[in-house]
Amino acid sequence: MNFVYLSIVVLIALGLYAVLTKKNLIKIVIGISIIESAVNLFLVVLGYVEGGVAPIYTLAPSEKMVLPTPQALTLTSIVIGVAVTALMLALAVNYFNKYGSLDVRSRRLMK
Amino acid sequence: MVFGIETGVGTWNAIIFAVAFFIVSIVVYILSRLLFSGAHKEGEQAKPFLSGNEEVTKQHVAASNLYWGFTRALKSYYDVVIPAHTGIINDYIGWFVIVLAIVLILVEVF
Amino acid sequence: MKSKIVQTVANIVIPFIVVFGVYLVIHGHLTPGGGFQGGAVIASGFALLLISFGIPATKRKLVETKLSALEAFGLILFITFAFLGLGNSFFYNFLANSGLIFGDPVPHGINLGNLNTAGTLPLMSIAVGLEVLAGLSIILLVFSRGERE
Amino acid sequence: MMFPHTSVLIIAIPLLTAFITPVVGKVIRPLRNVIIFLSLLLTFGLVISLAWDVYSFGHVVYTFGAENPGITLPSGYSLPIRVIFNIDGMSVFMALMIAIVSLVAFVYSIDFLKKERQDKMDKYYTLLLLMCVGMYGMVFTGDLFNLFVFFEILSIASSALVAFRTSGEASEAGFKYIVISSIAALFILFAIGIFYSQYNALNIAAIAANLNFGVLDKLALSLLLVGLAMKAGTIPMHMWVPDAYGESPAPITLMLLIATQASLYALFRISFSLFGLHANLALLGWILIIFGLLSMFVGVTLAIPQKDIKRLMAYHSISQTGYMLLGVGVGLAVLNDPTAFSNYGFKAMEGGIFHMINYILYKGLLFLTAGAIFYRLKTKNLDEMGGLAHRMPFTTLFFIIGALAIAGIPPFNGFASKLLIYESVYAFNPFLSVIAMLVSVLTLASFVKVFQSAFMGPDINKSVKEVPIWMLVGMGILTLLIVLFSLFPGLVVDTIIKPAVIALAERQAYISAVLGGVL
Repeated sequence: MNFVYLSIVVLIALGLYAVLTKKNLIKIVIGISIIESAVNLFLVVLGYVEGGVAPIYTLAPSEKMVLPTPQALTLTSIVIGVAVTALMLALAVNYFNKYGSLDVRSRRLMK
Repeated sequence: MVFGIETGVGTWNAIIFAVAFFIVSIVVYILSRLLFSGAHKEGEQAKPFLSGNEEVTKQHVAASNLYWGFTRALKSYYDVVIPAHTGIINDYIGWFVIVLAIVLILVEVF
Repeated sequence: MKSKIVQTVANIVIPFIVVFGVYLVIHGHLTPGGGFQGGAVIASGFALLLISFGIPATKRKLVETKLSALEAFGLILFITFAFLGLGNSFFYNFLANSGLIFGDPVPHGINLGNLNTAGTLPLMSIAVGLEVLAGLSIILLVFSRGERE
Repeated sequence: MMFPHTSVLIIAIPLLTAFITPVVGKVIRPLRNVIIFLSLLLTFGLVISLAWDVYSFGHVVYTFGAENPGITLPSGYSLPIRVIFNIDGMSVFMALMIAIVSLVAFVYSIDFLKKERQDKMDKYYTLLLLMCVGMYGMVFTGDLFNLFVFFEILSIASSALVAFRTSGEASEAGFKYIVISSIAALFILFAIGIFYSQYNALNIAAIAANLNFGVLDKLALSLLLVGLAMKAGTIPMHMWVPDAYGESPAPITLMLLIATQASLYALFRISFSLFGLHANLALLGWILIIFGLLSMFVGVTLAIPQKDIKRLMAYHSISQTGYMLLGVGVGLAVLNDPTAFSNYGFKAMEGGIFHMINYILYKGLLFLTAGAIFYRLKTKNLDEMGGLAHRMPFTTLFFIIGALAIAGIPPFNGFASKLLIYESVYAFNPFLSVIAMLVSVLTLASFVKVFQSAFMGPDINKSVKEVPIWMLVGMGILTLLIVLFSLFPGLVVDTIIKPAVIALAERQAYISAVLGGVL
């Protein structure tokens, strides 16, 4: 189990590294997606029961089910993530069309 | 209390303020009429004295020309703060991470 | 990009993708899946269409205005079911165990699963499925504008 | 017997209208504005009725999907499992602000964006209504995960609207805004996961009742605190504010103001209702005070050299947010000390929360006047303006009232709330009060600059006319409210501010509204 939490921390660090240092808008979006995956992984792991089955009535042979709530949370978070990523990419496309570059340093605000 | 609020030390009442303001304005107006009735209305003496420069009336003072003295006086402060506003998104998140680290240490220690 | 092999394979695979997506949507209350997942699977079928047949051919089949009408319809359907529960509370499952459509009581123990259960949940996941498939297809079409032919 | 579904209809009606809008826009275009206006008006009425319920009966709870909205705990459970709205005085205070602002923003948009393509406007109104939904949800919800969901709805809708003008600068501002929002939201979600792992609950009241405030809870506290502070635009995480406020259309800037207030509300909710019973409140209060001090001072000093009118005002909104953090922070710092709290802490919180609604009114008015100038001159550069008082008399009047109110000149409402903050903060720590007054002076100075360079001077922009009627109506509503709030500050404080402060300070009541008397 600890291995999973370690990988969550590593993934968040990787994502933050991308957001903090990469100058390409698409790479920043990728960094955010990595953080999001890490957080989703964290939520799913919370509900994990060793040897448990999917929390569905028809398939339940025993009392051992994984918790359904974290899965619902993760699903919601994934749906929101799709919308956010799509919006970020759309804005990046527009940025590229108007500025001719995907580099964050070609900004025109706050100079 | 409909009009006023208690501030803990005193009270604030906008209506009383407005009435007092009105009365004081009338007094000042009457005094000015009495005191300045002998002042010159036209001629050289009525004009403002602009350090001996020609009086300019048709010129607009634009925004950039205002408060240069203030920004000059605080130059060492502005030289630090304004370059910190890079406009690069990485730096925005960088500040978030820095503040998060500081607050985390504060909260965990105390 | 327009290779014959890809087009032939796409022709065979796309119906299966769409059917699988529909299955995910309407079995959302019995098996893993549901509105979002099924809608996303169907939209991925449309993405395959976009890649294999090119943008102009796809745009003749998938019209953006119709898709956005479908999206609005799905959303309105979803919120209507939520409103219909207002007799008790918002989102109240008024169809469950009522004997009407999707109104059978849920059988206990291990069983094959009865599709006709769970009340408003399957209806809502159908609404969500419509919305997601339309929304994601619109996103795909919008992003394909940047593609050079 | 009150109507039980008021609170949920406040969310549901704008949501339904948001989805209907594109359909109506395609079929019967003239009807679209009427429908949106009616739904916003209806929502406004519902908010007032909900406020009435809360002020007469106390907490209002609403359980989604339950047989009866009042059943928060299903029989046999000790923790709530459904999504619950937990509405108290602070929530309805925020909801009242949202209702006023969304109406004004809509009325102003009718003329302000008349020349845009109409199918684009359909989407604009959909997103505007979704912003309302997100904000109402954020202030009503009693569930942490639901808070995250509404937070994200708000972020997505507002960043799409920031980029509404589709220029390169607008896309850049929108991109920065969505990156900031999603990073903040992901860390908030991480904190929510930490709570769920320990207490198996997502309800704020249930978590607050069982909180043990260990190392993990402290981590969650700092994640929530900093994430929400970034979304509220406090220094040094404020840099998205001038970008987003500067590039968005004026009505959207107005909505963004209230969006940052919603984040501030969540910040207060977390510090009072969630951690208020266990955390080291002096430290928490001082963190808010430091955020507030930095925001006040750095915000106003950065505003002075600005040349772009909307960026200048954006820096001022950062600085005004500092006042609220200062007032509420002082209240939080002395919350566990009954004598100090009753001597000055309560008044400080009253001042901070009264400042929130004053700020929305006058800052919104100022941004709308900046939008009016942009509408006629097509520029935001102060150097290119001048002599507008000759051509736009009403806008000038509105600007003067807004500028006097923000600078805290008596007898306007800004003075009333600032006076409350000055006097109570002086009793806490005189140094803080002095800084607050200095910032007020600098605020006046920079608005004198704007007034001088935009409205005074010779009549150099001869082709400019006064703005169309609906824009004047929008600004007029806010001006009227400012005048009313200036004349009757006592009435406002007694009816809506006091219940909000009491709702934050009485932390046990928030918990027992959901969990009943037992703990």
